[in-house]
Amino acid sequence: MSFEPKIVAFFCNWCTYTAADLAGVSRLKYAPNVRVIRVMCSGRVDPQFVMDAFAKGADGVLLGGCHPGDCHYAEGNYKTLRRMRMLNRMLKDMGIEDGRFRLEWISGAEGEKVKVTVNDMVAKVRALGPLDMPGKFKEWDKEIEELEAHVNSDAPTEVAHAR
Amino acid sequence: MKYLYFPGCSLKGTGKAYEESLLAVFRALGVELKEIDDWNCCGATAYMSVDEAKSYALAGRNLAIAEREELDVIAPCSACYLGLNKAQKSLQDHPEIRARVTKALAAAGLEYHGKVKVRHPLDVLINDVGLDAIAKRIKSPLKGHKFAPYYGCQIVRPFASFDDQYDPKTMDKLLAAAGAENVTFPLKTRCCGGSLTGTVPEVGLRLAYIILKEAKKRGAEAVVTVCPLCQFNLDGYQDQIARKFEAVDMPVVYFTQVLGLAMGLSADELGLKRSIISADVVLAGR
Amino acid sequence: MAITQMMKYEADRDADFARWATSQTGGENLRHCIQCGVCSATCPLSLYMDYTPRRLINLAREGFKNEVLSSLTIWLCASCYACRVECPKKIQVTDIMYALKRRAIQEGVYPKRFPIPVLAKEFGRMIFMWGRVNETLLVIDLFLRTNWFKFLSMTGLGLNLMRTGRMSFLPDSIRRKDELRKILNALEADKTEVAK
Amino acid sequence: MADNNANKQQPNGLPRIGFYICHCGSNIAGTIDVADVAKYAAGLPGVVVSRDYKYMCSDPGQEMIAQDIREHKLERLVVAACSPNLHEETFRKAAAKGGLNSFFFQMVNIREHASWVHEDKKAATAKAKDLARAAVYRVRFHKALEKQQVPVDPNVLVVGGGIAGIHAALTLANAGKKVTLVERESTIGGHMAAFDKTFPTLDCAACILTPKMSAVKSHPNITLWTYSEVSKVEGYVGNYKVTVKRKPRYVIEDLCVGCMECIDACVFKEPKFADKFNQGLGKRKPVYIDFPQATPKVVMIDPETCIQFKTGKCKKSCAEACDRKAIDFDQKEEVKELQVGAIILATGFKTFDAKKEPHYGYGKYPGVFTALEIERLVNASGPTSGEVVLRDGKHPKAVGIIHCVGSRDEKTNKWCSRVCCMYSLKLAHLIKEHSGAEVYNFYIDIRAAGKAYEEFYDKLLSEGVHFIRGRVAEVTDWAMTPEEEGKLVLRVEDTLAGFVRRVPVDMVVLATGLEPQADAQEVRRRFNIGCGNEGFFQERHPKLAPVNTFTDGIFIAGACQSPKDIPDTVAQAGAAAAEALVLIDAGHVELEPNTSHVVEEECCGCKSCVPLCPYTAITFDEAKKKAVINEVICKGCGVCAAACPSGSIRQNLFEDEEIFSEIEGVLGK
Repeated sequence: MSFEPKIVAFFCNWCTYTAADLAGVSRLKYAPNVRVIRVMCSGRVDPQFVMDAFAKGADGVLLGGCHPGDCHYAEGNYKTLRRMRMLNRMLKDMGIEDGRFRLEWISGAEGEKVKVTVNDMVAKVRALGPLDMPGKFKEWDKEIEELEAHVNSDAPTEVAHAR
Repeated sequence: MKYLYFPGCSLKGTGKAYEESLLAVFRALGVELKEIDDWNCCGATAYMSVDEAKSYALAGRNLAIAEREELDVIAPCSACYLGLNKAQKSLQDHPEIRARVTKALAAAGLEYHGKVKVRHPLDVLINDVGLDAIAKRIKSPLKGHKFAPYYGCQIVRPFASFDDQYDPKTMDKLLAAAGAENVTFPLKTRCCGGSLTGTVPEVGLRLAYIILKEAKKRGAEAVVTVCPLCQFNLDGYQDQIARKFEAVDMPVVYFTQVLGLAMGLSADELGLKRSIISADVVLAGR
Repeated sequence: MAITQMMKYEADRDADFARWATSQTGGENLRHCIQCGVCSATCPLSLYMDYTPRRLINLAREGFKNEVLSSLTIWLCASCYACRVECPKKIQVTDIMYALKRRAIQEGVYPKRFPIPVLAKEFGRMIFMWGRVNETLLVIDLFLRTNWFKFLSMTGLGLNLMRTGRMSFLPDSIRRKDELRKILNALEADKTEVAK
Repeated sequence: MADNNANKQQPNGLPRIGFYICHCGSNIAGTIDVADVAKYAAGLPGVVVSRDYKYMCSDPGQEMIAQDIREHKLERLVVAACSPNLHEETFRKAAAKGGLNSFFFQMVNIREHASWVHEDKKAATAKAKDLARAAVYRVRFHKALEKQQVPVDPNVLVVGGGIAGIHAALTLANAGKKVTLVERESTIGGHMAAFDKTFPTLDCAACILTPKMSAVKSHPNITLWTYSEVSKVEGYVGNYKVTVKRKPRYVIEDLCVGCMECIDACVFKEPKFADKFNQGLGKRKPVYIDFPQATPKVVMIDPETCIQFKTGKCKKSCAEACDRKAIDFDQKEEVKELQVGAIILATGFKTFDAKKEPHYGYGKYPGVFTALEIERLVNASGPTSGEVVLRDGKHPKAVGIIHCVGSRDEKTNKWCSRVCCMYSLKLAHLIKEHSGAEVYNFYIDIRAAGKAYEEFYDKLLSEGVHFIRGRVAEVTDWAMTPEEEGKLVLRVEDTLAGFVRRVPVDMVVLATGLEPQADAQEVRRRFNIGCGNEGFFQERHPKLAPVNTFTDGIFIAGACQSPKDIPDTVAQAGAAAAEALVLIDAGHVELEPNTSHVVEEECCGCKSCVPLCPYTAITFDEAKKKAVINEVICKGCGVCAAACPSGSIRQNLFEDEEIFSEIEGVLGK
């Protein structure tokens, strides 16, 4: 079976979540890989949520908010933008590829854009393959354990000090 | 200023006067035109009816050769202008066409990356050379001459990139700069009949007749065109039009010929003797 | 006056043809046509057509293949693109006409007395041979193959062209003919591959 | 209904959760295996009841939930059904009915977000399970909350004085509410005031509109501010603070009685300037009144054309002529503030600019008119006193009306403007009646869906008006035949006949479509509402909440929401007024308790949250060195909660552990 990516989405209540509702009402069809978590404003999305989603096994994270200038809460989405730019840099440093995290402005009228965005993102993440952070964590843990065991057997006192 | 020049088959045949006048005018303006090395037929309209991909590939070979020079291409023939631009757009918009054409070009060791800009001489004259620079070169303005500016179809449709699709004005501006008067001509962009004038004359002739008749009615002494096929249809078939409808006796010249005259170039240099319906009226006063 | 039956049965429709038409480049919007007729109204040649472009679009999307492919309409299109820029549904009518011409040539159902398909074919042959088109030779060739009688009516034009030095009987050829043929042959091979 | 409800014991003190999944007929069950999801949910930690049911939102569905809460001592509730935007409130009430705090509930959207958008049944079912699991994980952390009640200011603001705004204002005023009606132009009446007759009854627009206009002016409950614009809106449902700019008209409204002596006295002896109300077909002086029934009946001075404003050297004969001294050349813009509980936007439409279809020759051939121009031409009080004449004064013998100009066209506006067919029929009738000309309608489809509309079409057919089905390609002046000489020729395919026709006429009428106002985007931002892709204001629900917006307390009516005719506009204005009354008469609103608060002992006093709040709800207590959130001002976006480095800010309903558990849930096994 081909790889089906798991994508966690955070949609703001007023624009993108409504747009996803509209996509539903309009019976637009899109890939079933996205799981939407509703927040009132994209500005509520703490970068930790994104990191946590990756850490718990998401292959991609999509964040949807109102268009700049259209935020229901005046300017929450500008704050989102600022934060997510920073987050992008961190993700890159962690070796999480471009395209796994995506920020999109989708207004309440843009059901079609939900469809296009989701389909496009699923296709791109599918091409990137599984991220599997939980698996990587396990590997790293194992490596560290091994290292620890190795170090402990070699020079226990010194390393204990270093730690 | 330097451009690549894609003459196309017509400018080497029935449209010789267009090539002669175009080269003369550009030379006089100090703009260098370099003919694309070993260019082939653009693919044009007729070939599209035979094979879509081949038509694009023909254009593709020309574009690939042109791309090496990193210069904009000037295509004076409307069919070539559209053919090359359409290929450009299709290669850009349709990945499957691009894939097929790329593969075919590769078979001949060619490659194309989509970087060439194909432009019409009107576009270059107005937007690159500029009306001011042209006005400075006008030595003997065509005072008192009245023309019907006729653009035909394929330079404004379907891609109206440098002029208005319904009411193009670039040639009007050039003719005005040359000192001539433009008549209001509502048939500016109507089809001349294209290849139908030759293949189904009973149909094509009427289209040419309508354009000539209206130009006459509006008081034009000549129709000024930008396309070798338009010129051929409107100029070459007037005896048959006379037999089928009525004699119109309307000279049909290229805008480059008119511009050249105003710039002081000779009628011979500009190929004005090549008109079937004598264009002597345009020469009056010089 | 011959009496013909005008009614059509559902069996007269060719659903595959309709699907083919809507899958052609430019035909994507065919199904959106609202039959406003602006294509026909703006067309400088619709006055001679047996089916106006609007009717042809409807016939094509409904799958009336015979009517479409045997119509004069597709051969009377001069590719002036007026319909395409006017269409309120952005249907690329001109490109659909091209696709229909190709299909008609392929299926050999075009009107034989009509020289346009012959012109198109000759055009293709000439390009394969020389890489460029010599209009004089093309026209002579055309009339000899279709209606050499009509050729006589054109002699006046021919003489005029000769007089003004606009006629040439020598084919103009490109230098690297093999390069061009490789391209065209590659596409030919590609096509057979696709067909397989 | 599967039985997944063996009496289960609750391990390790998890709250007892009830899970319900709705079939929604076949809307959900057609794609998602609901029984399978219910069975799956039954095995999730904490779930003691799991059921699927045909229609959860029905009375028996809700009753079942309430009963289960009591019987199974449920402490949390999860319902997987449609969008929370539709039925969250329904199930919150069901929870309350069973004796559970409403906010111990979480809704799962498996219709709009799953069954309607996916075709693969297996994948859709898997998705439903993931979402269900996330809700079950999340709901454990929910807290008991109470909705906050705030009083509603009983006053209403109506923006736009066309027929929609007039009707809404009068309805509210008649119900005893104080209304302020703000209109941008110098008079109310809007487009309708410019119309001659109205379809399909052909009753005169002025006769039915002007009584309503004067009723607005004289109503004790209505404050009318014309030549004014709303510049700022602050606050929230029930408590809006609105700033209105009153532009100077250089005439003191309270003093002017509309005698128009000043107009007679103006140094311009003849009217010289294009008269906007008459679509430029008539002329006016620099001091003018739009039309005799303008409301308020107060003159205006146009500083662009008035000599006093341009040179400062006029003898000011207008001011001299006014014995009430109403003319004030030094009048300045005034800024007013209002407190209102609800706002109705009735800002109307604009017509398509016919110059954007250059092939129809508007602005090029003098014989081409827009429909609005013809409305003025056929109007007895218009510039020609109702005579249908061309710009050169000649009478047209043949008139062509082109439908769908700027409608049903991907190049301009995609939508059908809904009114053009009918107003074209009306104009065809009036032109024929006033001039006896041959009238041709060029249409794509005749849309006569309305009470007595088809009958009106039938009447026109019987009057001998020509109907040619086809979109006109071009209006041109090149002639092919002698009878076309000197005429405007329309090229069109008569699609019913199947051939192209050329129809020569003297006058062309362009039935221009309806568009959003040019500043619709600015206005909607000012009022914090949305616009659809076309640019019309977005209603909360296309069917069930057509006059509500996504911002509570702000309603929309008339053509600002989408093109509509007068009957529909008036109906919608009435509906908007009723919605506003519902809000006001309740006396208070309940606000979602999703506000944020600071857990004082965890706050480190870094102040990073303070500047983030767009509503300045966060202040800093310098004595305690802690941030404080005013929950009355807080609107619940959660921006501060996301930014707080110590995690001391919590947003109700969206607390960190709620979201983290939801993430774990959607990704868990």
